[in-house]
Amino acid sequence: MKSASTRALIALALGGVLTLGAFLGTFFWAGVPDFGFVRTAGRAESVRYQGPFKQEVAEARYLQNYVGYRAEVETDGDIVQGTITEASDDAVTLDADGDSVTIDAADVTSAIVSGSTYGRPDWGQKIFYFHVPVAEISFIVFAVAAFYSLRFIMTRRRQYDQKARVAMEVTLTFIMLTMATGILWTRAAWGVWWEWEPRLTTYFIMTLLVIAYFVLRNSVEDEERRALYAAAFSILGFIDAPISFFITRLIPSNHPVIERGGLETPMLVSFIVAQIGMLLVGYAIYQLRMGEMKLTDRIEHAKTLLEG
Amino acid sequence: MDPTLKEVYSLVLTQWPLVAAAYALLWVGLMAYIGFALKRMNGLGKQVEVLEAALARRGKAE
Amino acid sequence: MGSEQPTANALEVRDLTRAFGMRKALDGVSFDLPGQAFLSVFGPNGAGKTTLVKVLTTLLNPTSGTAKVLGFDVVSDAVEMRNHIGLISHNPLLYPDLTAEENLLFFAEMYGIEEPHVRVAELLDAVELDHRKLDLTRTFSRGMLQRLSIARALLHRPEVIFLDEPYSGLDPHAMDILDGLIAAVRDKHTFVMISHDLDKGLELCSHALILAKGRVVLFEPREAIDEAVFRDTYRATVGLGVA
Amino acid sequence: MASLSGRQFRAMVKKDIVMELRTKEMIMSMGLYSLLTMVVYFVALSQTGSNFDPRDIAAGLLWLAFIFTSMLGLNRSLVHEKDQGCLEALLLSPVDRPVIFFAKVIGNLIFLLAVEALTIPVFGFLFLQGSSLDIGSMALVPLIMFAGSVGIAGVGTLLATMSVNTSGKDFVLPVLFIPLMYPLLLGAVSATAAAITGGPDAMGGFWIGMAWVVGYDVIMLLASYGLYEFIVGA
Repeated sequence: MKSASTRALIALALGGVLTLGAFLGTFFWAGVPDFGFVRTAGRAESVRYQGPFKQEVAEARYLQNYVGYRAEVETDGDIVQGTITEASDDAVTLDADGDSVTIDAADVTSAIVSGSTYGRPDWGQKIFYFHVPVAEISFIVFAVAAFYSLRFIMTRRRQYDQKARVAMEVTLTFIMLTMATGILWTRAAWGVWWEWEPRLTTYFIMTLLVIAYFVLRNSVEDEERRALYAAAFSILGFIDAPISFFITRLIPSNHPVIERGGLETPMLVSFIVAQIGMLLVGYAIYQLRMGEMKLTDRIEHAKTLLEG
Repeated sequence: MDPTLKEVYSLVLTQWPLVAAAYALLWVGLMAYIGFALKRMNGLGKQVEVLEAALARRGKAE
Repeated sequence: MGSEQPTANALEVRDLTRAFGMRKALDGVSFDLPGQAFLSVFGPNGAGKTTLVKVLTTLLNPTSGTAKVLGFDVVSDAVEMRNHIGLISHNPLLYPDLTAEENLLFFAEMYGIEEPHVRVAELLDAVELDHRKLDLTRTFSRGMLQRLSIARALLHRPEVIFLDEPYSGLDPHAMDILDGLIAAVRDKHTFVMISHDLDKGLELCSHALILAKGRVVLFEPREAIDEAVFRDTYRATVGLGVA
Repeated sequence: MASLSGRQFRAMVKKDIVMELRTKEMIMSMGLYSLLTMVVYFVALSQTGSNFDPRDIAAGLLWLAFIFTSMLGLNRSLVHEKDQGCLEALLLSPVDRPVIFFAKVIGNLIFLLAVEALTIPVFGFLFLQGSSLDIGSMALVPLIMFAGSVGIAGVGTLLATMSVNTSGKDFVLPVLFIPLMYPLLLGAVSATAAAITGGPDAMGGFWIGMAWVVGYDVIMLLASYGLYEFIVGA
C-alpha cells in the first residue's frame, strides 16, 4: 500500500509546484492590471504614475477632502490659486505663495483642484488564480462523490461507499478552503466579510449539505444502512451544486463571472495551470485518505482473523 | 522615502494583505489536513505491521 | 393468485451469501427443506439467523447465491412470492392506534383479499378475539397482540410461515395458546422458526439448522438427530459466536 | 395489478387519516407548535418602530412556521410506522414501494395543508390587522402554499424515513431537511411576498417564484421517488 501514498505525495508535490508557478506567473508574466486609480497632492516617481489630474469641485465644502492639494478657487470674479491648508463646511484657507487667504464657502463660485493620479493595481484579482480552482475542485469532487453514491446504490458494493465517503471528505476540505479564501476576498473587494448574495448563499447551503452528510453518517448504526442513506442524501444534495454553480448567471449577482473569451493568454494559461495543479492536490488528498481507509480495513481483517 | 510615494503605497496596497492571507490560509489548511492524515496513516501502518507479524507467527494466511 | 409451480421442496437455498465489505452475515448457506416441514433455526446472536429470514422473506437481497421459496426466486419473483409467505415476529407488527378489526382489514387490503370482512371475521373468531375487535390494539396484552399478529400473518393463507422468536416476551398461558394455534395449522404449512429456546425448537421441528458466523454448522431432519450430540454442537457454536 | 395498487394506496391513506382523527396527535402538536411560533414572532417583532410594515416580513414568517411545524409532523408520521415494526409488515405485503412512498406523501400533505390552513388566518388575525391587503392577489397564497407543501411532503417523507432509523432522530431531520429545502423556500417566500404585497407589478414576481417552486417539486419528487425504494428496504 506504500505505492498509493507515494503516488499521493508525488501528486501533491506536483500540484503544489504547478499552483505556485501559476500564482507567480500571474504576477510576473500576466502582470498586475490596474483597477481604478488613487490620487495624491504631490508627485512621485512610480511605474503607476498616470499623469496629473484637474477636477472641478461641485460644492465648496467638498474641498475638505483635498487638504494639501493645489486648488484654484474663484470668488466673484477673483481667482485665488494655492495649496489648501484648512477647510471646513463654512470656509477654506489657501496658502497662496506664502500668503494665507481665507474664503467663505458661501462666496466660492467655482473651485478646481489638481494633483497626480496613479493606477491602482488590482491585487484582489489575484485570488482568482487559487480561489476559483479550489471552488471548482469542490464542485468536481462533489460530483465524483455523487457518482460513486449512485454506483453504490446500484451495486451495493462497499468499495463505492468508501470512495463516495472519501470524496465527500475532500469536498468538505475544499469547500472550507473556498469559504476561507472567499471571505478574505470579499473583505478586500467589497469591504465586508460576508454578504447574503446568491452565489455566497447557495455555496453556504452546499457547505451545510456536506456537513449534514457527515452528521447523517455518524447517526446511523448499521453499516450498510448508513452507506445507503448517505448515498441517497448525497445524490439529493448534489442537486444544489449546479444551482450554486449557475446561479450567478441566472440572478443578478455581485459575484464576478468570467466572461466568454474575457481572459488574455497569460492569464488564461496561468489559470489553467492553477486548475490542473489544484486538481492534482485534490487527487493527492483523495488517494491519501483512500490509503488510510484500506489500512483500516486491513487492521479490521487481521483482527478478525486473530480473534476468530 | 519620498512622502508622496509612501502615500501612494499606503493607498494602493490595501488589498494585498488580505490576498496574501487567503493564499497562506489555503496552504496552511491543506498542509495541516495532509499532515494529520499522514500522521494517522503512520500510526495505522505500525498497527498493521504488529497485527500481520502476529498473523505470520500463528501461521495463518491472510 | 398466480400459477403455482409444483415443487417438492418448499425452500431451496443455494450458496446464499449476504455480505457488506468483508463482513459476511451469511456465508455460503445451502440447504433444501421439503414442503410441510418445520425448520428450527438455532444459533448464537449475530450468527445470521435474522438475516437468513430477511433474505427468505424478500426484505433483503442476497449478495450472491440463490434462494427459492415454493419455487419463487426471492429476487426476481419477490412481489409474487410475498403472497405466499407470512411472518410472525416477536414484534406485533400492528398499528396500536387502530382497532383489531381495522388492523386486519388494513392488511387485507394490502394483500388484495376478496371479501375482506368475511375473512377478517373468520380469523378473529379463530384467534378468539372477536369480542375485542372494536378495541384499540394499544389496550391489548402481549398475548392478545401475539394472537392478533398470527391472524394478520394468516390473512392471505400463506403456505410458508416464518416465525422470528415468537415466544419471546410471552407468558406461559400465551405460549400455550400460540402452541395451539401453530398446531392447528401445522400440517398444511411449511414453518421456519428462529429460536433461542432449544427445547421448544426441538420439540416442534421436523428439521433443525444450526448457524454460526453465517455458515451452516448442522442441518439434519429431526429423526437423525441425537439430542446429546446436538446440544453439544449447539453449545460449541454459542461459545464460538461470542467473538 | 393496477387496481390492487390503487386499493393499497387508498387503504394506506385511509389508515393514516383514521389514526390521526383518533389520536389527533399530529394536528394537535403541529397546530399548537405553530401557535407558539406566533407568540415568539410577537416577541421578536415587539421592538419594531411604528413605521414597520408587517406585510414586508409576513411571507418569510409564514414559511418559517410551515417549515418547522412540518418537520414535527413528518417525524411523527414515520415514527408511527416504525413503532411496532409495522413498516416491515407493509414491506412484506405484495405492495410496490412507490405506492408506500406516495401514500405517505399524500398523508403528510393532507395534514400539512390542514395545519397551514389553520395557521394563515391566525397569522393574518394577529399580525396583518390594519394592513391594506389586496384580496385579489391574496387569493393566490393558497396556490403557492400548496405547491410548496408538495415539495415539503415529498422530500420530507424520504428524509423522515431515514431519520427515524438514526440515533437522535429529532436532531438529524432538520440538519438534512433545511438545507435541502433552501431552493424551495427561496421561491415560495418570494412568491408569497408578491401575493401579499399585491398590485400589478407583483404578479410577475409571483409567477417566477411559482415556476421555481414547481420546478423544484418535479425534480425533487422524482429523485425522492427513485431513491425511496432503496431507503425504505434498508
